[in-house]
Amino acid sequence: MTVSVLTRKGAGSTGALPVQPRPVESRGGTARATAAEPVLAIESLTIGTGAVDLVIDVSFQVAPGETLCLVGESGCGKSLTCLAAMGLLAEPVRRRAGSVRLAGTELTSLGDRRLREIRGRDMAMIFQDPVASLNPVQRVGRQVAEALVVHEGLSMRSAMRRAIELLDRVGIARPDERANAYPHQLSGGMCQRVMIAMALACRPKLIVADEATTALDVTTQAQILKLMKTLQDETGTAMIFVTHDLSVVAEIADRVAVMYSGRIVETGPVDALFDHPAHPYTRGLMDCRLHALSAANGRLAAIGGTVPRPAARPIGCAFRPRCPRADARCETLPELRRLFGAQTAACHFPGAAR
Amino acid sequence: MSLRFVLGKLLRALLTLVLAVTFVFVVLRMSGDPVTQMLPDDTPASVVADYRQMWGLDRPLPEQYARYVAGILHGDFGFSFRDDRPALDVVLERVPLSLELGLTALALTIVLGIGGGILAALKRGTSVDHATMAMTIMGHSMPNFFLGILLILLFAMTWRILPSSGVGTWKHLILPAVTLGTSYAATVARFTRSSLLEVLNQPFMRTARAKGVPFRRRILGHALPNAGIPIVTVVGLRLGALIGGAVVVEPVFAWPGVGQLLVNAVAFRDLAIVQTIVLLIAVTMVVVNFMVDITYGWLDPRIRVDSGEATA
Amino acid sequence: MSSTHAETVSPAKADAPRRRRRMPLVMVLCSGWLVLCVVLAIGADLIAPYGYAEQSLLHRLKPPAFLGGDPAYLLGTDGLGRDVLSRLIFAMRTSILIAFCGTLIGSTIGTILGFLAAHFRGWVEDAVMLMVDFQAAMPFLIIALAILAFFGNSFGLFLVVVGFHGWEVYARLTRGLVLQANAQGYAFAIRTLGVHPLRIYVRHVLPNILSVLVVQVTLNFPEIILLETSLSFLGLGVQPPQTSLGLMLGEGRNYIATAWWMAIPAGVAIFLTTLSVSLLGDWLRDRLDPTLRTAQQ
Amino acid sequence: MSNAVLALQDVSRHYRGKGGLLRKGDTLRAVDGVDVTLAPGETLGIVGESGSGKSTLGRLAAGIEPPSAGNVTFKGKPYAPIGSSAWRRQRRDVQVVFQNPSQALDPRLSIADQIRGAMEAHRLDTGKSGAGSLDALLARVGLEGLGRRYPHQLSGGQLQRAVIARALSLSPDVIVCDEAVSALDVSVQAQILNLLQDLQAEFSVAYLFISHDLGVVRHVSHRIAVMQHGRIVEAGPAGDVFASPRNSYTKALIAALPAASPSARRARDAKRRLDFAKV
Repeated sequence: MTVSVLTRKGAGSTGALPVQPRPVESRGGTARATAAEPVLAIESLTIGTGAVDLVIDVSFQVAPGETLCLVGESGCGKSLTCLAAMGLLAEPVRRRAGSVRLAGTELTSLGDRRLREIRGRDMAMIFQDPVASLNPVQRVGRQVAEALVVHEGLSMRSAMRRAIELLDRVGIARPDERANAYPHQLSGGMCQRVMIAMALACRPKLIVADEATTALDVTTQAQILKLMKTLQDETGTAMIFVTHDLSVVAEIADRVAVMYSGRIVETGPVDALFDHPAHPYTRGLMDCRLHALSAANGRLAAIGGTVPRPAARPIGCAFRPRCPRADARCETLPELRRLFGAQTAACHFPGAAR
Repeated sequence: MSLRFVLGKLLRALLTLVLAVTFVFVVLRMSGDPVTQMLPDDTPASVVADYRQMWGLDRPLPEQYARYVAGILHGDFGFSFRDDRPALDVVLERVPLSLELGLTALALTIVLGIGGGILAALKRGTSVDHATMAMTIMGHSMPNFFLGILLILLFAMTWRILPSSGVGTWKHLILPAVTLGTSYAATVARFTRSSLLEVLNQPFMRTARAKGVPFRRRILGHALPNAGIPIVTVVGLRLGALIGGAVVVEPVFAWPGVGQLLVNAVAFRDLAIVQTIVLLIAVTMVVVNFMVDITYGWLDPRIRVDSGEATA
Repeated sequence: MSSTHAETVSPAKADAPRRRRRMPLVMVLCSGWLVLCVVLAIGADLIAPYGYAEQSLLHRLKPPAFLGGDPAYLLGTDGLGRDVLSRLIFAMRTSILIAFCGTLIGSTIGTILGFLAAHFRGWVEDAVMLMVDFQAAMPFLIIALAILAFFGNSFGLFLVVVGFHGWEVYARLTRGLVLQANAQGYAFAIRTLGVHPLRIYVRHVLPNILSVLVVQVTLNFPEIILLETSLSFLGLGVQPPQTSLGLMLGEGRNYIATAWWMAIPAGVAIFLTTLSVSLLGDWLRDRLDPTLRTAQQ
Repeated sequence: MSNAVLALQDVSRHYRGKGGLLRKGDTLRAVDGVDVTLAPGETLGIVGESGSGKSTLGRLAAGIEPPSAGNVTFKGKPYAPIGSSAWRRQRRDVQVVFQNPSQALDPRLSIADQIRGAMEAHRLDTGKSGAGSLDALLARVGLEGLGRRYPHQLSGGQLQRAVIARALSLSPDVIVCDEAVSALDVSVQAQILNLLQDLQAEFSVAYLFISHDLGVVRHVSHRIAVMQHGRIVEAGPAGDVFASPRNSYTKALIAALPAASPSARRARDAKRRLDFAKV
């Protein structure tokens, strides 16, 4: 209960998001990256198709060297948010509103050509299914080198030399031989390393990893997570890491944004979120987590029901039908409000005991 | 490419060939006594008996089959009673003309079919796409003999700018080649479009976009090499349709190729000619299929290279 | 061009089920033509103004009524004074009958063989697939010609030969779909419940793959019409005095310069029929595609 | 374990390499000499990474794949030859729940019809399923009033409930759950796991629970077997295997698990640095 009092106070003093100060308006869209400036700033992003909104009013920022985890179950709009950040949304899904700024440059107003020059150079993406995400009829070395040829104007020869170095750096043994392999000759974990090498090729400011370890075995996942952390420490790249697995969040995140049915329902530093989840959905996710080293037999505190389809989203708080705490107030949409510290939640009763 | 792969395909090709020879043999034997069919009706009975012995028709079937195969291997395809010459000679002298027509139509198909298909796929949903697809479905539905007659009516009889039949100059080639190529090109265009669209939806195409690869490079470097594999296959495998089409189109334009010969031979039941042509086409198709398989393996590293090398 | 606009459903329209449910105009026209064909084929004796072999040497080579010919002969007459319209109607009856029977024969044989191959695997599958390969490798027109040459032409044989066209596609499709359902799909799950395979195939698998087979029918049917008309056009299929669309076109070819109305109507009829079935097939495929189907029905 | 409902003795399953995928003469030993027993009403968890042979083991145990060597016995009797009518009758006793529920259901039949179909195949009175009437059974798995729905009208979790209901309608002694909750969202996963545990208490059915997810296996299993390269490398009571793993592969699996919380991660990393410094 004390939490909810705090919330109201917090809400009164700071109001709704944006949580972090907006970057100074820069004229002409020229990048003026200062230390305080976030690498990526997404504001009021809404994505939809037909009459349905799939992502609604999503805002967040990622600082240099920081890892932001986007968490939520399938159909929450995590992947679409990432694709929108990369400017990769494909018809019939499109961005309806909102801005995406990369190091101060507004991406949504850029033409195809400028956007393409930025993709792969300033921001790169890693996908869930590494084998299918590589061209099956091209050698992997060449695929890594292509980014360098396209963005840095290297010849294929020198790009290949760099590609081999990159493969070495992501922990592929005998990189000069493996560069000549085709994707189907490599394991899933190896292909994901190739994808990472490809993403790193032009030293991007931001890497977006969409369920990058979900399809991998536990031991491989551990290796890839470790590799990504190490590389991030070395390069200072900002990272958005999409996952549905809270254990992976605990491994890699600095900050977390929890999404539910197209909206962000809670954000905060990873420790705060794990120690005192404020939104009932976050709390529910925490409770139905299974961990081999902690849990014993017994009933799980499951969240009843399922994620609503975007077309059949309830009015007000979308989590209302599944929420143990919901009452009449929840028929009005709760705004994201700051709680203590940097933690925010979109709930009328944040942190309330069940 | 592994030797195993090539040998496997070769075995399949040979098996198909054996099947074709057996098919002809069985049909030939089932359809009645070849002696009475191949000899004029008024042949005396003693001559028939002599022929039966000479051709080994009094022997058991397996032996007959062995003799038949041996004969074919020695180039003995029987005698054309209409020409009174070895059937093989009659057929072979028609082959160059049919090749000329077929290859022209094939070239037309590849340019129009693959080009149109790529164009339609890249301009998906636009009027270019719709127009191309409308044309392909019309080309596909149009009986080629009817198209041929219409073309003759227009170009040869009404406007009198092209000859209606026969061989000679390149002008004689235009109408038959266009007629023959149309429906084939339509099939190829539709297939090209759909396989390219499928590739464009693959995850690796999204990777290429995420990498910032320019459009042209994405299409030329990533999409077409992947879409090309099924396209090559279908162009090769559907070659049978082109051969079948030639059989119909050649008589329409009085093009003295193998197709016309076959139609006449069937009409006059000149069986030696028919079996020669059937076997010739079988060999052609088997060779083409074999080449397609090999090309497929050569284009697709998933087949070419032994899989299963390393783990992370 | 508006025709093809209607056949492809743009994603924006996909969200409006109301609009999708209505049949596009082209499809209405196609269905209309096919219904007309079937009506003409069934009621040919009642509808046709003359018999198909009824000659009137006094009225030879009359142009169609609308081109100043005799109003008694709507589409004119041929070289033997036979009414082109009546012959066209009877020709359509023959061609459609052959295509219908042919499709039925090919689809039944192919589907059954496909099921057998997928169920028994082993040498049964090898044998079926070898035949499929052979059939797919040889141009069917050549096989048909060879059989007709060796056995001579009779209507029954011709029907059977034409019927075999395309069986291999049904066999391959069915085998693939059944294997898929058996390997990781519902059919396997139901098998583990202890349900008899025959019951699985009849009650579960067949209804599920029927839509694919129906689409294949719409591809196969025009091909059979083209095959029959091609053979008849060459004089190797349907024999006079019977008539078929191909035969009419073949007979009219010699008069093309003087009496084009003998050949052109038959050609147009073939074209419209194959076009209608193909367009309907395309449309059907789009509608039956589960990825395009809305989640709720 | 003399009263075992299901016993696998020295069971192997080998696949011969065919065509280009595996080189000539290679055999893939998917399962290689495995001994497993399952007591009535017990849950045995099988855990391993992809390619460890755990799914093949499940299929052998369920009798839907024949072993290359060794014996699989159900209540002391071996399975009848696959496809025989005796085998079909035996299907009633051992049910399988697969990973992808939408692939396990006929898309063209309603949920109730599918359950009815399964019962009719065993000539069971559709009024008397494992939990009474069909409606009662559906209600029991949380699908009250949804019997007339078609698979595409249900969510993934609901589909898996339907599959479980269909399995339960035949009152089996054993249900093999092959990655039964892996494709589900975490919140739904918890619901299904709870359901499975409740049903076990109610109908005393034994589970062979196969999963790559150590957390899930740990949660539901009484005993656990860890598989690697077709062999069981460690087995024992669930708590023991995780608390004090003896096999090095089990240790590696557990070490690779992501941390439960950021603080646990820091503690673990600090410990590893310390261990590294000691060495």
